Amino acid sequence: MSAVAAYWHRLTIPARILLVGVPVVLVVGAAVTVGLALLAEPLVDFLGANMGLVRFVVAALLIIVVATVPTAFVVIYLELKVIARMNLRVGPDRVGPYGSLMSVVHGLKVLSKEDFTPSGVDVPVFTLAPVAVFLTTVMTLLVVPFAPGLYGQDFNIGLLYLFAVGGLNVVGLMMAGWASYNKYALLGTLRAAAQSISYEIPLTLSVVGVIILAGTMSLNSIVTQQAGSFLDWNAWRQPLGLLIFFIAAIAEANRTPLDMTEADQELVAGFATEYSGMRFGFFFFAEYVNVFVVSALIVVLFFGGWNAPFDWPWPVTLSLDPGALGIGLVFLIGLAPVVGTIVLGLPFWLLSSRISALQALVIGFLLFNLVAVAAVLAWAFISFDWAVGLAWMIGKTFVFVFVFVWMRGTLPRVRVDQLMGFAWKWLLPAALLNIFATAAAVVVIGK
Amino acid sequence: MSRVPGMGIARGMAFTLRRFFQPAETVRYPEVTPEIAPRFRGRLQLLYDEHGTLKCETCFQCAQACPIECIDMGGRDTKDRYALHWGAPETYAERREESALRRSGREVPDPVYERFEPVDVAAVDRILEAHDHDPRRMLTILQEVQAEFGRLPVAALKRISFRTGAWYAMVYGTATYYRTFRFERPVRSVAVCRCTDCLLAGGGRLAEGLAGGLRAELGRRTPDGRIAYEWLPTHVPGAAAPLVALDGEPQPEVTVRNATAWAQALTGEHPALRTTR
Amino acid sequence: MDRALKARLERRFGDRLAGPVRQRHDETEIRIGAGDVPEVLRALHDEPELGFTLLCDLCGVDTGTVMQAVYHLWSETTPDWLRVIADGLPREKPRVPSVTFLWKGAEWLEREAYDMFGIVFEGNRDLRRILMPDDYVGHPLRKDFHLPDDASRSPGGGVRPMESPGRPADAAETTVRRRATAG
Amino acid sequence: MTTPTRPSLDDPNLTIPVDRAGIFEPIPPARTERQQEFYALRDGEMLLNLGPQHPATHGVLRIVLKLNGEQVVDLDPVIGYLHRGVEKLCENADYHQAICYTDPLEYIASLFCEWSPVIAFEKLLDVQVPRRAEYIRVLAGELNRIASHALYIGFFALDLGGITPILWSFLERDEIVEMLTALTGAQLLFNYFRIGGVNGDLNHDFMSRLGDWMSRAGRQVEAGTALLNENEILVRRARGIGILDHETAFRMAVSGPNLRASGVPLDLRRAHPYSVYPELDFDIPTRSEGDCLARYLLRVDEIKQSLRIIDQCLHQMPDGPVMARLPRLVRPRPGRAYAAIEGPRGLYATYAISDGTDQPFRMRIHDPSFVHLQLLGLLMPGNLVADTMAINASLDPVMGGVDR
Repeated sequence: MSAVAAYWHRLTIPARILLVGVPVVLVVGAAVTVGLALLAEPLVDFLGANMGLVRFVVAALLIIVVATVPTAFVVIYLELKVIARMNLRVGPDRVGPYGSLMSVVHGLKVLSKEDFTPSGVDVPVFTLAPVAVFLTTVMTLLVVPFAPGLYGQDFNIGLLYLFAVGGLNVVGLMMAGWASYNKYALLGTLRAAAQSISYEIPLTLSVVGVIILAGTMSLNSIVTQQAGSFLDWNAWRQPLGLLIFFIAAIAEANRTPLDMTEADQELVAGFATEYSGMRFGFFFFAEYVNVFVVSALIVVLFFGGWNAPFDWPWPVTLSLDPGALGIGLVFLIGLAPVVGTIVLGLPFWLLSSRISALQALVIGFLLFNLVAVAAVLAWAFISFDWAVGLAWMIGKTFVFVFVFVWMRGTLPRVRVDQLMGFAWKWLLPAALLNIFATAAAVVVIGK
Repeated sequence: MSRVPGMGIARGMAFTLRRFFQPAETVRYPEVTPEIAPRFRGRLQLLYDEHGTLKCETCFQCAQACPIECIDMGGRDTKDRYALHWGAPETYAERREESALRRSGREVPDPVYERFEPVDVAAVDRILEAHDHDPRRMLTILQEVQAEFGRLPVAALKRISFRTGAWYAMVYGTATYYRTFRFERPVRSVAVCRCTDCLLAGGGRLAEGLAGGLRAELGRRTPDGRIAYEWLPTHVPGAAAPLVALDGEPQPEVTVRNATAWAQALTGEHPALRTTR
Repeated sequence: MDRALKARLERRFGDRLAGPVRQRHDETEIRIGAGDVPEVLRALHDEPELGFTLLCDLCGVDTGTVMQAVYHLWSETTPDWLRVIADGLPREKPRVPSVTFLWKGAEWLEREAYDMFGIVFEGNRDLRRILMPDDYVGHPLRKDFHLPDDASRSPGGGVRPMESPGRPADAAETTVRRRATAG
Repeated sequence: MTTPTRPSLDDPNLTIPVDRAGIFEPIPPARTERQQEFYALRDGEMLLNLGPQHPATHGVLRIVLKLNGEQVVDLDPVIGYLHRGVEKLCENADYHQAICYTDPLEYIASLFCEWSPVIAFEKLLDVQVPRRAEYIRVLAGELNRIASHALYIGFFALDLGGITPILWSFLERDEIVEMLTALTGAQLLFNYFRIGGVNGDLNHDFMSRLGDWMSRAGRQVEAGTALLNENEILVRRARGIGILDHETAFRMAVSGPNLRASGVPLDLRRAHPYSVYPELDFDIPTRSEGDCLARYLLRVDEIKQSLRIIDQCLHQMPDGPVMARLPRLVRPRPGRAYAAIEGPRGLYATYAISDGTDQPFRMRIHDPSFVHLQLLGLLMPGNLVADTMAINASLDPVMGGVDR
């Protein structure tokens, strides 16, 4: 025994890990394989039985991995660049073309920074707070329909779910502010709580008009009801609702001029004062993803979601059935690259004496790839409505993201009491007025 | 504020949007260097003369004139005898731990008397007392110190600057400015004549005696390097043979017999210069 | 130089003045005892023919022999600056009444004078250090304050008399003697 | 008077209570009654350390706020973090070097920090400054005033949350600083005013830059004000906040724009003319409200007046020498001199005592920011934390000048 202990102590840490880990992995792997082999059939049946759950989980994973981080990167870069241009600065222009990789580098920096935990904080809460904030923000993305058939889940209470999860956001903020044992954080948290409570109400009420018109809370069907030209959008039927929703959305996303929670001139960084490293990065990401979500919501509710602003001639019935080609398909797939390469490369070889045949072929091959990709994309764009929808949706959303950044670049910050007063004295009555007006109109005019 | 609520905000937004499309005023520094006014005083530079040697002779006059003591220099002194420093102690490795000691409040061994060849500062203090530690009488103080030691030991200069409160650069600048001050010990020359009649008169044995007394070969220096033992180029006209010259002065009293004793007496001169450890 | 102001001051404060009213360039200077500060300054501030409403500066001075509290006043009745010197405060335990009852803004200026010279302004309800840290020992601007200084202690830089470290025996005396002529 | 002793962290007697560790340093033992009443917390009140490292305190200012919720009950500014003992240093430098020491006192308007000591030394020496030098001083000084006010406007907006105007005002300031570099030879601490004149005459480089700038002077600042003055958010935040009436202003020994914003047309350039200002024609803008907005708008008006003064200087600039004849080492007769000038922040004053040596025996430097910072304790209580920023920014303190 002592010999074993002595041997164990002579091992390096990696060696110990391997020594223990490899057998464990083998055993567990074997067990899993056997288990799957035994349970395969019922498992498949179960998954097949409730596809919605599968779709939900997959969509969640996809959104977290694929959607949020790149989106946040793009929004951050947009903010850096746009505000810089409004300040007559250049903004980031060193990393990548036009500094487009700046936010990526920011992310790396944040990752590589020390994850510091100050003395006196409530460690578990302090650690969980960024996760809570980030997750609640990401969860809101699940029900946002980006294109026909391209959404995480289509609840029939989608809007309700949105506001519920979005409201959970403030819980994370409160955890952060309370746990970090710092007065700035505390003040920022209390502001955040008060603000989100005050602005949830006009936010929700301003949408009631839309719900009345649509007769449903499912975002998907709200969008589909706005199909047609841009005259069919809710923005025309609900201008007041749009205004209220926009203002309340600014407050919900904690953006200037209503960013009370981290008013960096007053409370140093608000609830995030004590955070550093990737924990701060989570707050950062959450904020910008939030901006994206809110803009997407504005688009979905008032600007027709993925619908094109004018009657787009689609779906084009492009009767292109690969199966019809039969054996020709094989030839096509087999010969197209060769022929395309030669055909596209030939002119270079003929026109320039300095280009050898090999170089010409390489150029031709590259060009062919470009052409092929372009062709496939065009085909998809014309024949798959989701591609068009996605393009329109993203485009509209980023218009509103730009508006948010634009406001941040322009406006000073309002004071807390003014903020509250505005919410309760102006937005709330206006929202109620909007509801009554809409209801009356529906009753009088009818659908 | 305009009457329409939100009008100012809208106007401001329009304004920033216009700015958004204006060209940026940024100067991309490494690629584009802004032209700096010819009057700009900001650049510190060391000038080289036409032979490519540094013009700065480390006299510290600039450093002491700098009101905010931002000039911070170190180097060899003009005759390349020892290293000089001007500036914050932290700048120089050999003084870092010293200032660290001082900041920690402990007793600091003052390096002034250790780095250079030590002399007995009592003599310096006596002179300073006589002059009331007045830096404005620096010239006379230095003259008296030189009269005392036959030269200006660096340790003495440090002591003077430490006691009078004059910057070391002032003291050192004054000392290097006047030709009468010297930092080395005076090298005295003991010369024997090698002309025929001196040799006939026993110059050879005289030379050996001197060599024994000075503990130096002919043409070499004494071990402490203060006396050069050489031969006269020409016989001093009218001097008796064999001829020994001290600093070119014929020494008729030196004979073959007392040569060694005289040389030994010569080597032991200037008691003040004897190092006191 | 405003002769009329001189006449006015002499007529008004003839008995209180410790020394003649001096005038040079655009400055008029009167010296009073520390005890007279409240009355004189109140009169200067309140009486319409004087009307020195603006306190331009308040500072302490250490002449090497005595301490002074110096007030500079501005009035629209005269083109001159008025300098009121509360003279002859003892170097140890200098005390002078505060003028915060006239100019509340003098509070910090008095705090600074206390911080730098140790002049105690009676009646200033917040008299503590302002520029120096709370636990600091000594009053830096006094003439007998010696500042330990690394650079000056180092072999490269000499030691100026005002800043002798463990102080050579004669530095302070020579300093004060050489400068005691002023003030 | 011995060497100072500071407590060191490895001192066993130095203990920081655990319950306060990480929030704020232990409450100091009360030395005065004022401190006692300040640090006695009623329930519902808490102390908040604003600074020394805080984005919105200009420089290293620490304000201990006593808050009730978000409302400021009382506050205790703690200054001295930037204290360099300039007065002591000046006593150990000769007269020319003393000017360099006063230079970095206020790094935003350095020329005004040089101006008052220079005038004081000239009084001590009975030097007559050439008129051309005086005009050049006024010209450079007004340029520097514009630069300072431009920065003020930007920072005022910044502390209220608007992040754009500050960069525009920096554009304006940058051009002026480039000009002054061409004239004085330094970017920030122009050590330009000398006893008996100025260091160097106007040169072509400066004049060309100035002429180029005068054509579009104040463009960026006007842009910023166009963005701000009409903005409801800013106006609502600044109007009626931190009101200072003129009796209180006099009692607080306030001077400069903060005084004029309270309706007192007191400008030393008129009230106590010191240079060639009597020969120049300009107005003294005043505002009656005395709140943050008034203080902000007053600066905007002063920029216009400064432009007028610059224009007149360029037209009336006489020819002649720019330095009086003086020995290298000046030894004024024993005496006292006081000189005060009107700077962008108020009254900069120097009280110099000469003892006949080549070093000033005592050199007192009065900086307006130091006096104005007291107003915080007067104006802030009752306002919200957000307003502390507005008030602090509108008073425009420069900590370099406050701490000296």
